[in-house]
Amino acid sequence: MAVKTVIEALREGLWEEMKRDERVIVLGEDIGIQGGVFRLTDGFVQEFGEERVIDTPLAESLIVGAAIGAAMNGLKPVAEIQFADFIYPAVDQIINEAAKIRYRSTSNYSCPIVVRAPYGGGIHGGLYHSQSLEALFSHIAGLKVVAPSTPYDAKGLIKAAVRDVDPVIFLEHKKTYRLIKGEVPEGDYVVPLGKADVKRQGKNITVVAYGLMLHYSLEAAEAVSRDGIDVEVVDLRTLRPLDKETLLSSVKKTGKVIIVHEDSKFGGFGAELSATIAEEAFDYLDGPIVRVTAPDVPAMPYSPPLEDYCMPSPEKIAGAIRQLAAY
Amino acid sequence: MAVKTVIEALREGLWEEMKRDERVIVLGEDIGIQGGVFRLTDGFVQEFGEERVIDTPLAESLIVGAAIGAAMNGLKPVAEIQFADFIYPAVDQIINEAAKIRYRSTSNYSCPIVVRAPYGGGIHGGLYHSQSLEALFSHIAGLKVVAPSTPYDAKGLIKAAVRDVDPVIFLEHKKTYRLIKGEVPEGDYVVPLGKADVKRQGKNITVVAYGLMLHYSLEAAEAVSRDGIDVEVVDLRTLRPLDKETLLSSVKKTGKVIIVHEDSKFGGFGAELSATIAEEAFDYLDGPIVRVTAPDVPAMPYSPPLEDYCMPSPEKIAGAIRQLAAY
Amino acid sequence: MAHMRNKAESAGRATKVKTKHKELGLTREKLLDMYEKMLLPRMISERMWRMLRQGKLLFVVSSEGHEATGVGTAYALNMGSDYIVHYYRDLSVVLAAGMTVKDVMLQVFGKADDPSGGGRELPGLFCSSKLRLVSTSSPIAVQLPHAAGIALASKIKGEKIVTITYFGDGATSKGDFHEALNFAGIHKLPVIFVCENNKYAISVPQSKQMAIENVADRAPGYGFPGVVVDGNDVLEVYRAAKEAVERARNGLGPTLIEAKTYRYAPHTSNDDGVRYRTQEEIEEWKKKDPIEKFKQYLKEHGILSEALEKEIRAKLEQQIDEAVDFADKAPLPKPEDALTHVYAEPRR
Amino acid sequence: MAHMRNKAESAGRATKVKTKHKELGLTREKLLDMYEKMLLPRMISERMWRMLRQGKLLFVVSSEGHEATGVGTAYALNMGSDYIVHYYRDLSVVLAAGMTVKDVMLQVFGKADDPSGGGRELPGLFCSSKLRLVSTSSPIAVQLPHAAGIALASKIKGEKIVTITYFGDGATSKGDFHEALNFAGIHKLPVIFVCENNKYAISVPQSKQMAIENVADRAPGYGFPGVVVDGNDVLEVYRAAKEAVERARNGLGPTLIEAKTYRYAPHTSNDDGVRYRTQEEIEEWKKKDPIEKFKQYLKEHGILSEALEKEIRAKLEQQIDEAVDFADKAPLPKPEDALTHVYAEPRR
Ligand SMILES: Cc1ncc(C[n+]2csc(CCOP(=O)(O)OP(=O)(O)O)c2C)c(N)n1
Ligand SMILES: Cc1ncc(C[n+]2csc(CCOP(=O)(O)OP(=O)(O)O)c2C)c(N)n1
Ligand SMILES: [Mg+2]
Ligand SMILES: [Mg+2]
Repeated sequence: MAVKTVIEALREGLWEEMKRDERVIVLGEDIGIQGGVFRLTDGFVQEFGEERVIDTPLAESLIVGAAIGAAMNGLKPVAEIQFADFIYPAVDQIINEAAKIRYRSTSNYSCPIVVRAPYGGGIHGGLYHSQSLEALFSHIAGLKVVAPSTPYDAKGLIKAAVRDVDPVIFLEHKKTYRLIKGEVPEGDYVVPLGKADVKRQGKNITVVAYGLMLHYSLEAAEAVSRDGIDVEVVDLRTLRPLDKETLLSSVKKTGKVIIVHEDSKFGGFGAELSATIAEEAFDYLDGPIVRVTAPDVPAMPYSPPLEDYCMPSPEKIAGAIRQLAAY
Repeated sequence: MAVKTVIEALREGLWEEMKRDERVIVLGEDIGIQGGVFRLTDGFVQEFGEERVIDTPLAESLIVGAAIGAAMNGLKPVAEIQFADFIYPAVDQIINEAAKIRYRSTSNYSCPIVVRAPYGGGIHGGLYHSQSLEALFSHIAGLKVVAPSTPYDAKGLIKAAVRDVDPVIFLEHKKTYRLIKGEVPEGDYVVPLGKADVKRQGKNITVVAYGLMLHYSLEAAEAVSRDGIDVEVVDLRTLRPLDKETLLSSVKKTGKVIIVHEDSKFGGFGAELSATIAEEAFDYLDGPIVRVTAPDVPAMPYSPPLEDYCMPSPEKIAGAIRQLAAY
Repeated sequence: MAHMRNKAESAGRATKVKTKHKELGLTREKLLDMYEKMLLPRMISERMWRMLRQGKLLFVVSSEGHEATGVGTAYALNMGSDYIVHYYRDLSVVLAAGMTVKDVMLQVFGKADDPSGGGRELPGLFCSSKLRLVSTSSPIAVQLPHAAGIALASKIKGEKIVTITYFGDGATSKGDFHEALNFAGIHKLPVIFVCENNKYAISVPQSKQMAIENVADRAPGYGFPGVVVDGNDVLEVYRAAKEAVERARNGLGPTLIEAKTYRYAPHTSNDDGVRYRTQEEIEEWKKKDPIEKFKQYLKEHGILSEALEKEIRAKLEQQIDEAVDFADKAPLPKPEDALTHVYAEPRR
Repeated sequence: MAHMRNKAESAGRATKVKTKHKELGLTREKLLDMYEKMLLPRMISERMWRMLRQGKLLFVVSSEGHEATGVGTAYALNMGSDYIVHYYRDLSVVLAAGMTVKDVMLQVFGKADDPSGGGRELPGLFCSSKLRLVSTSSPIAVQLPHAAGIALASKIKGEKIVTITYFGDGATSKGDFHEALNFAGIHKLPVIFVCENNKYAISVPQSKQMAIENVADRAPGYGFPGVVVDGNDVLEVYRAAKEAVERARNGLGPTLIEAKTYRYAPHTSNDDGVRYRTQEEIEEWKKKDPIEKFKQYLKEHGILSEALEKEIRAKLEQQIDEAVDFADKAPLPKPEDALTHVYAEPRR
């Protein structure tokens, strides 16, 4: 198997889906001749033409709104938001429209769109090129929310998202794009939505993560294993619908859990994970449910010392693991 | 003291603030001659004139964006979003701008706006006139989020919000507007932001709520008291910054907690309450942290049986209390 | 220029009034059908207000005054293949598109068998995949990007299908209006934007919504024509819509049609509608009632008689009676039905 | 009409070229000051690219090509009392507004003493309450409603203060552009909208952004004038801005100024800038370099000599050297400073 980066895997998955199904179109800012600011759609317009690879005006609400319309008329649009930080103007279209079309019409219409958005920090992007937005979307019934961490999952999940018949918010951690490499099979395979994956088996403590933080958590697990702490690392992969079974059975096994995300803490996605566990696995818990997250500031600042302070790191995760293990 | 409704109390508070400080302006759809679709600003344009009571075009992003600009130029704008469901087009202005102006400019500029939004269901409003949006905003550092439940608090909190030097999202449960009555002092007083209030003392179980659900929780507490269950009811009043002290000390006292809100469950505001408790009061817990909420559907449907099914009720809350008490 | 047709030209046409429908290719049958489809929503609206007062309905949004705008545009379409994206003021469009009175009544009563969505949406928002009547919602202007996207898909698929979308004057202030028209202009999409300008967004008059006289004047900024039309004259509306549909179907791109009209009733049953408009203004507009105007035309041309008018009214009255009776007796949704259709049901 | 000044008129003006600055009331000192303020951002930008290659900077966004647009508009303002709402392409505006080179360098280096925000924002986004340079951000077009709101407040307070805001061609596609201009038109706000049309939104050419030739043609749809101006001719920009500022200050409402210009460098240091523009196009525009053009004018009028030019450059070079040195040595923020300024600090 070839070793690929996350962005290569995503590009390959999306390319194959466009080959497979001519109803798939992509639209967004700079995705044509520029190939996207991250080059994920490099070569797409040359292969699939300007009708299926649409450079839109700078208008996020329109990008998603037009995708919704095209989806109601039988296409399978994959909309790119250049940075997740710029998705807010489209949240009305995503939350009030895409998420509710099937529900309000009792399936007279459905809205099979994918909205891809590069998110996350640690890349000197400052306040407006580093944000994590999974809490916002994973709260919304009617949406599915995906956040892959490895190249293998990235390719399989983007294919599953394109084939899904409901709206999917597909969050790609931009720092993983070129940093994370892994084996990716040639050709077609799918990683189903709604299934978490235990990326490391362990029996003392469960660490739950996704995206870049999955890799930092694995590093931390490795570090503390030298102290004899045996950590299980659960990669959620899909945040909504949540794979409660995998999550809860890991927690029930270890009795201790640390939730890691890069977004700020208060009301972040980790809150729901914690609440689910506190409600459904309370009797199995041997300690508080701990969250390792960014501090509660409006966004991640640009200057490196400030950015570093905000980003959870393998060291911070390892510290939390050691502390909880000693509880 | 005069007995007033929630909407009368809010109107009085806002009126007094406009009298007190001529920098206060109000802007929004239909707030002038119409006095607002709920009549909260009835008579305002006659008293304060069209310069300070501005009927805007139908454009939520502009309403908040212009308020931000006016605030940066020394005014104290109170923006009305006609229904909270229609605030999504303004979330970019609220989250990316209002919440971050002080932070990104290290207080070169600040953004003292109030955004008022009637929210909540149970009024046959259907999918787009019933939504609860506190989860979205309370996640955002830089914002304050307020949700009063009684006329007394409503007047005192709106005054505190107007006087605050940072952006405040002020969520008014529209069903409480005319349903809930209570004593409201004449003249000036303030209920400080960031302080919860124990609305009923009890020792067996803590119920945490806000808005309309506070009243349903009090009803439920009354009902179960006949079964000998002594319930403490905490009214959060401000959701961000959260009064952790009041919350945690109640939980530490009772050892059992039920969180009630009208919004759907997964990733709702209750998740953060649960997570805070699971992290900071774990050792005091005698049972799972239970949430009573709407089911995980995109929004509350119109037809009465469907709406009733979605709304938490005193009966459902009482049921949950009995079950947890028996744990 | 913004206006394809100015006042002088319309006045010119008025002299040709006798041959107008022939010039437009409309037969006697078609004209009577149009008349019926204008009368029906008016009569349904009146019935709904009555039922509201009787406590049989919880909420009413009605379309009295907008009938010529709705019917004149809808009749320019190929029904069942063209896409219709309406808003809550469009009962006449919805009926013209083929919704039955029963379907309408099931919707406004919020009954289980409401084909638009099982009682989930507020009364006044309809949909049918069969009729290509697109699912729409309460938030203003969100449907405009959808219409552009539907038209984009038709263009990509190479189908000669047109999309029409409706909205009020209030909607023109929103970002989505701008973004949708701009996109449609760039790609010369087969889409028609119909602004039903009734001078108010609830209570806010046009002068507080925009600094210009005609919404249509914005079309040149998007690179396609804008037309102002008397929204109370069904034949003039039809003429403008037909031209726009032809342009769209022939790949010449979008048109913005601004139909000047008036809503007679309050905004909804939650509005008393008295603070922001004078009684005189309402009376002034009642003199221009689109149904009266069309009736006059039909009588002048010997197409409608008093007797026929009576007959039509009686027929519609009966249809409404039956539909109300049917919908009234139909079952409400089961509470736990609230949980369905969040996602596609898993295949079995 | 959209254009206050068409090509024929500008051509006509060209014959009066000798007296242009006098006609505009600009003294020799002022002209040299303007020239310096155009040269300075150019030289700073060049230095930033060099520092990027040396690994001294992490990110660069620069304004080469936009200097006439920035300086021509900014010099029409009352500095220190009028409000300036810029975007990232406006280093020339920011310097004209009174930011020092040191302040700029502290910002782009992300240092603790960066007066714009202690290193929090990406390089290129400045602010100063003292200079009335408003805090702005990366998302496109969000600042337009702010500018309208600032102008609204000035109007309400009865102050004769003008607000100017800047944005690119890309920004005109966004809803916030539409909503802000519409609102400004309704209330005749004292605000000037300056579109720096450099033909591209990153890689997306104007033809994929709008179906029209001139952004300024949208202004009539908002009820106020739109002006197209050669954005590389600082005196023509100044003329248009002065007229707009006067209009605004006298209560006559907004103006939309479209300055046609070009960015010479890639979008930012994350863009290679080669896929979407031809080398010929870039060269063509380099012939119209706004600094060269102004230099020519100043030389023709005996205001600038080679010797003076050299002197100015040397002075600026030294300023930049000193500022870079200063900023380079300045301390970075302390990590935990990230926690401050989320809310107002409690009064002590
Ligand atoms: C985004 C949004 N904001 C506010 C509302 C509340 N609202 C409902 S209808 C309406 C006025 C709409 O006016 P217009 O577009 O002219 O349509 P009309 O009702 O006059 O036909 C308003 C403000 C809404 N539905 N959506
Ligand atoms: C809302 C939003 N969407 C996307 C981006 C990413 N982005 C940054 S600059 C830019 C192009 C802006 O073009 P234009 O307005 O013409 O300004 P220019 O850079 O050409 O001066 C884009 C798409 C953004 N910053 N904000
Ligand atoms: Mg209207
Ligand atoms: Mg540009």
